Amino acid sequence: MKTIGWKRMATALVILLLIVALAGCGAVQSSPSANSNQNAAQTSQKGKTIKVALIPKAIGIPYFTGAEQGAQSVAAALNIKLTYNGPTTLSASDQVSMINSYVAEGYNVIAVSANDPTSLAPALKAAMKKGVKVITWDSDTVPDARQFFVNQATVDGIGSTLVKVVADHFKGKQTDVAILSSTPSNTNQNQWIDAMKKTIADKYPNLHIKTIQYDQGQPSTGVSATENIVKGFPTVKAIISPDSVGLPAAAEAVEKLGLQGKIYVTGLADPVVMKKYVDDGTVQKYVLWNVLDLGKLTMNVARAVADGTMPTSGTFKVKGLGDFQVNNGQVLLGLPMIFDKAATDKYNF
Amino acid sequence: MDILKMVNISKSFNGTAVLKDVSFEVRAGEVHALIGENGAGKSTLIKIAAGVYNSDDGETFFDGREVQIGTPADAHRLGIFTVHQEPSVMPNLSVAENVLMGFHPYRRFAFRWVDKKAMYRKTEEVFGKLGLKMDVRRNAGELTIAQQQMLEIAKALVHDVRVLILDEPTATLSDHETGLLFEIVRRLRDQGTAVIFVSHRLHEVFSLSDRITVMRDGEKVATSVAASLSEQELVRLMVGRELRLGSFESRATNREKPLLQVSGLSNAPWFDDVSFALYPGEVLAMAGLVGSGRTNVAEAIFGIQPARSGQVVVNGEALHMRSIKQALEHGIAYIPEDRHKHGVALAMSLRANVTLVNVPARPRLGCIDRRREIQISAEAVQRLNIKAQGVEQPVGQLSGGNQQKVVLAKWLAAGPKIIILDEPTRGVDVGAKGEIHRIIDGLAREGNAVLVISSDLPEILVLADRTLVMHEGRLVGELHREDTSEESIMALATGTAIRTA
Amino acid sequence: MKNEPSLFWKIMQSRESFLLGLILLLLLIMLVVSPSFLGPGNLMNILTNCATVAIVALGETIVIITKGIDLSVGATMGMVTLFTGSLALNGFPLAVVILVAFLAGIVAGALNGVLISYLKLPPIIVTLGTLSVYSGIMYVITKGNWVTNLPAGLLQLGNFRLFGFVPAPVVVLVVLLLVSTLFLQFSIPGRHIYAVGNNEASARLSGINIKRVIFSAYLIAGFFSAVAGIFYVAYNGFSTPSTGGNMELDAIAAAVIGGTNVFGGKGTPLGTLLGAILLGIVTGALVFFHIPAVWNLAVEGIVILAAVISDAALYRMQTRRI
Amino acid sequence: MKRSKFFANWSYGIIAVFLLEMVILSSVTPKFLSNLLPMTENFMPIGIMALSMTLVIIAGGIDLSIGSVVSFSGVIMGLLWQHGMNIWVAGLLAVLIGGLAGFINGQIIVRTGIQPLIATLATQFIWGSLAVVLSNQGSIYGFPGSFLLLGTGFLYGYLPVQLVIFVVLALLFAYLLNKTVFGRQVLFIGNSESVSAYSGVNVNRVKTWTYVLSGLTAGLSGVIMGSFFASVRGDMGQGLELTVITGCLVGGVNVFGGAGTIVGAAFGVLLLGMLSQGLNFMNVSSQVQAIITGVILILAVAIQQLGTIFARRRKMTGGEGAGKLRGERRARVE
Repeated sequence: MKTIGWKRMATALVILLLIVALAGCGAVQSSPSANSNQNAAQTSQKGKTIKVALIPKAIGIPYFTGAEQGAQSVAAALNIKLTYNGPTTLSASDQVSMINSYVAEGYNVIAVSANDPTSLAPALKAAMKKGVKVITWDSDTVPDARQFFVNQATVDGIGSTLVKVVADHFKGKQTDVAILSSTPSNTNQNQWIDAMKKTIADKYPNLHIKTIQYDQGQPSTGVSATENIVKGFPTVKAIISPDSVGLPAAAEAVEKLGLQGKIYVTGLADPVVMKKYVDDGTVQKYVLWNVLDLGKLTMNVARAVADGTMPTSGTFKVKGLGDFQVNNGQVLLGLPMIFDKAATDKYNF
Repeated sequence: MDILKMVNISKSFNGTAVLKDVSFEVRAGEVHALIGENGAGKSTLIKIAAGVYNSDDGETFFDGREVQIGTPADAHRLGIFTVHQEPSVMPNLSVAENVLMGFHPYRRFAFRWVDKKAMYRKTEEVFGKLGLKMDVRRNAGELTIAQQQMLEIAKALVHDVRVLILDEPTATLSDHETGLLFEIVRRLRDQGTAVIFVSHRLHEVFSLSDRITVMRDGEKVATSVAASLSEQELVRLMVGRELRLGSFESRATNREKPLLQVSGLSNAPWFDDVSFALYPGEVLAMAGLVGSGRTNVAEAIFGIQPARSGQVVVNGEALHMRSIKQALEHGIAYIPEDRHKHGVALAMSLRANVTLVNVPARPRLGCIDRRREIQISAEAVQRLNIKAQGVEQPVGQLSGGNQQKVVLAKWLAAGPKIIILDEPTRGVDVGAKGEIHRIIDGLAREGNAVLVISSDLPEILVLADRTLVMHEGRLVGELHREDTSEESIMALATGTAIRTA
Repeated sequence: MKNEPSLFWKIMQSRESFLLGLILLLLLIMLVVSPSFLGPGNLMNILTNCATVAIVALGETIVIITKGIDLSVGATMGMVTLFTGSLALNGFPLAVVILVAFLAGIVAGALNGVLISYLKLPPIIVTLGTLSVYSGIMYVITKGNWVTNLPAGLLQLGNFRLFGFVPAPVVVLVVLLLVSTLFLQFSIPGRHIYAVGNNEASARLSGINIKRVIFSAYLIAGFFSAVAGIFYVAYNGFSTPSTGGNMELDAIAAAVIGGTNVFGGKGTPLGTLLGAILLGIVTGALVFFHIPAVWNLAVEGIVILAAVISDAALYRMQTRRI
Repeated sequence: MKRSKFFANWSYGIIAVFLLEMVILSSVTPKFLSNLLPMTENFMPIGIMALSMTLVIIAGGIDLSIGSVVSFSGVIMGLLWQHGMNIWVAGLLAVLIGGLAGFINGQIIVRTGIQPLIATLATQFIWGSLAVVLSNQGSIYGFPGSFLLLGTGFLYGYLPVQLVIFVVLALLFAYLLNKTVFGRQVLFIGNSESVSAYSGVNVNRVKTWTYVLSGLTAGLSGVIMGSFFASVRGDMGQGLELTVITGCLVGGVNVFGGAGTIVGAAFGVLLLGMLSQGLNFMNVSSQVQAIITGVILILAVAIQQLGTIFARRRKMTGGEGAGKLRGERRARVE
């Protein structure tokens, strides 16, 4: 073994890379020059059929399926050709890949519920540069990466409502609370948890968050995590799960342990999933908003943006849906609703 | 009377005829040897008998009735069993389970349940029949090669074995173990079993068999009673010409300064306090039973399996014996015993194999110099007379002897001064064997130091200037050329010499 | 040259007793630190929580013993949960639901088996492919919806308690453990599975139908996944199209910790169960020690490494002794 | 066995299939062709990692930890930058951290002798967990604009920088595998580790290097993805390893080691990546895409398997050696 070629190879590899990097620097631009503005930017699409891509955080979640139903129900009337598709896992990079495809394919409007506020920004900005209208719904990106955000409820609103449900139940008593989130890296969950912490610090010093556990998006993991919470933190009297897998799983576990009424369970989830637990009294109140309306509103905003008639501030009137406040690019659906048994029976998403 | 009779068997693989109209039969109570060079077709013939291959043409009769042996299971049903050259055990299963796999004794309780007690009892009985003591509950992976070989025979004995096929069973065995095996085979023969014995070792063939069938190039050359043949005749029949292991003229060895000096090398329990010197221009043989520690000593010198104490000095410089690389840098080459496991990568080309140890590379960027590579391998093909279609042919397509030459070529390409060969001609046919012996002789004459580890006593007698004998991990004797004989080596190797001394 | 191994070595050699010792040690530590951990209900909980993974892992173990690997077990289980749930929701009688669910698992396993044994494709590739296919089918079955608000019959199946305190998944787990142990240790086809994993060539020469053995191993894995799936949805009360994601990794981890050798031929159902329990206890213990749950996966990784490295080290020490 | 030859053929086959795919997709969706180059940006990190994964698999290993290493090194880069380090220096350090993670994988595997599948599964959990913890469960963003060009920039206005990096690395890796001593040793180790060891090849070192390269490319991918997404997250690489491995296998890399080409792996990734983009164009939903990917993987390997069998039938000559080898192949295949 006289020659140890690969040692040099490694060096050569690094050097070559550097050369390429340096040589490239001067000539690099931020967008391809060949095919920009292919969608004839700035022209109004008024009266024409527009293609809208409605991208959820992930497919296979009733919440988003509900929004899709809402969107589908108004698409035809708005002269919208609607495509609903998203990644199978909560992946920002898969969303970027889809956004790029849809932009290239010539969609007029991209409406996305972002898995991450920043990761999608470059792709969305590039889309806007090409004249594609970008709106976010359900979950926002950084403001400069989209034109409008259809906001079903603010982060603070959700956080404070969730805490309020618990605080109202315990009425000032010292209470230990546990949180069951989806995954440690889920941005929305973490934002809501932060908002909850803030609300507790500001208004409800009697509540104490003892632990945060994760269901990893799996019902069984949610059930066992709840059981572990109950055993490992015997003082915990309330579980908040701002996750639509976590809440039914927590309810299921509490039911199994026979602790209905002893441990208060609430969180964010869809009525259709919660029906059973509300019916048998394990869960009394939980938080959500009208997801169908969210889908409908998003479609209306998409149409208005494409037509160039969307006000950045003021009131956005939608026939049959109502008037919505628009504030600096944020279209507010309304406040989060607290669902009880009656409301649960009323909705089907 | 003939138990198994195969008539006009033909077989070809992808258009190449491997067997042409071969007829062969074996009687109850006889050992029928089947010999021939590699490629003569004997393996194919016994595999057809064992149901591994199916013949293209020809009939097979068993007990006078025509039979179809389509699968190994068919063969087993008839009582035809094969003991292979390399025992192939299931290492994590008990000896008993290995022996009875496929034929578990069972009790019916809704389903068939393995009857472990019966399984152990039955296996113990079988080993009893063989006259062997064996813990049948032990995992087969813990057995020595020889014990595993016995296990293979036991597998056959569980059944009513009518025809026992031994496919080079002694290749991995020491002479002592071989003796034990032959005793068992003779006992079986006396009980009426028909034995087909395939071997390269002619003296074994003569000592064991009643009749001999010689094959060459896919055809049967002759069948005759063993006693009526001489060894020379047999070799002539096999290769189609007169050929014998020629001896070599004595070599001029420079005994002033050893090239390799081994002192006090120990690695219990494999070997202990091994010391010897190896001089330029000599062939030193190392004899001993399998498991006596010869290979371990070689691997220690080469840095594969470091010794715990002792010293290896090459040309006055001590090795730390921890890396193959250092051994290489000191000009040591080791041609290992197991060709397929350690010698050649079968799917790779002859060229890549030959240049593996010392890939010719351009100094810049470590780029392989392909032209040099082709040149080196082409030279090796010529020098060692390797029969191949070209240097790009995958080594797996070559015959065993030629594969062994590729291993040699690989090491010679590195330009070693000290060459250690471990069983260099195992599983190699007679013709190639002679060639390899000439190569070894040539290496020594060029002034290299050669150490040959061999269980093949005639080979040692032909090659060695001196012979070291190991017994149970210790060096028990050194024989000079004039004192070397099969008897003197065996006396030392089996320990009888020590006891009498 | 061989001495009889001492009792210590014998115990260490047996993976099961080694793991059992480790588990007892962990429990002892827990007892000292936090006595409430050892309440009878809690131990049963731990067992219940790892039951699904353990059932899937039992099937995986059988596949690994044949020197294969099945990456699709999690997806198969998830698929079955959705089949079961959808059928039950559509009002089919429980018997039909269960039958179809079994069938779904068996068909999934059989497809793996056919591709691997009869078409001779590498197991890791085939099951990586079917992992994609089966999880894609999951979305197709329900069009993205969850199965929830299940009929009482199915829920009762998942929530009955034997003698009033042994939950259904544990009962099923114990039954399957016994069945698979009996099958692997004492039935003839079971021994053939070990034979194939140990030495395929030798097994063939013993007259064993290799293809059939390998095929049946994947079939069994599919069946076990189906059982796990039925009880998963019946016990947890709902399921989503991503149920079972990454469960194959946990199943492989449990099997490997339990001493199943990925080179084939070695492993027992009991070892696998103990491996799953060890993982379950460690996860539970993290909560008790109030360690943030973000570390869960890291600890699981460390347990896997510790288990396989200790196994390798023990093996080396043992062989050095001889 | 002409296995190596055949797999070389497979890499031509995969190029043909790739071109066919291009033709079909561009005829079905007219806008596909005009967006060809920019679209590659969506999966170039996968391609980059497939290059080194090819070496790992050829040497008989597998690396399941790369997805987590992507996240881990990306997060490290983000943290270093947040603490005031120049982003390029931070990126370079992140790549090296990736290499270190690979080195640890390699050392665990060669020193303990445990299966790569298991070892890297465990480190996948560990690195992934650490990445999430370090990122403080959120994303790190706000990188300078010049850095973002690495992932989103275009050379001369039409060549994506990512694609350029990939092509340069692909050429380097092809050179590494085919023309250098290291590459030769990787191939030999995959064919027979013991033969290589007995021939003086430092098997442990070569194997470790394959994992180091794997870690380095994963680190680089983390940096590029950080630039492409203008942010880094603790879960940004999650699940990438399976896509990378799928690309390699579709590209004809033998999962048992010993055979495979860089060209094949590169086009395997391109094939799958472009397919996914094209299916997005055609409004095919993600679940159907998953099914299609799975079927393609199995088909690709099945076709190779059939090809090897035919090749063997054609090429096999007689002789004892050949017969013996055939027996062995049978033993393994059946």
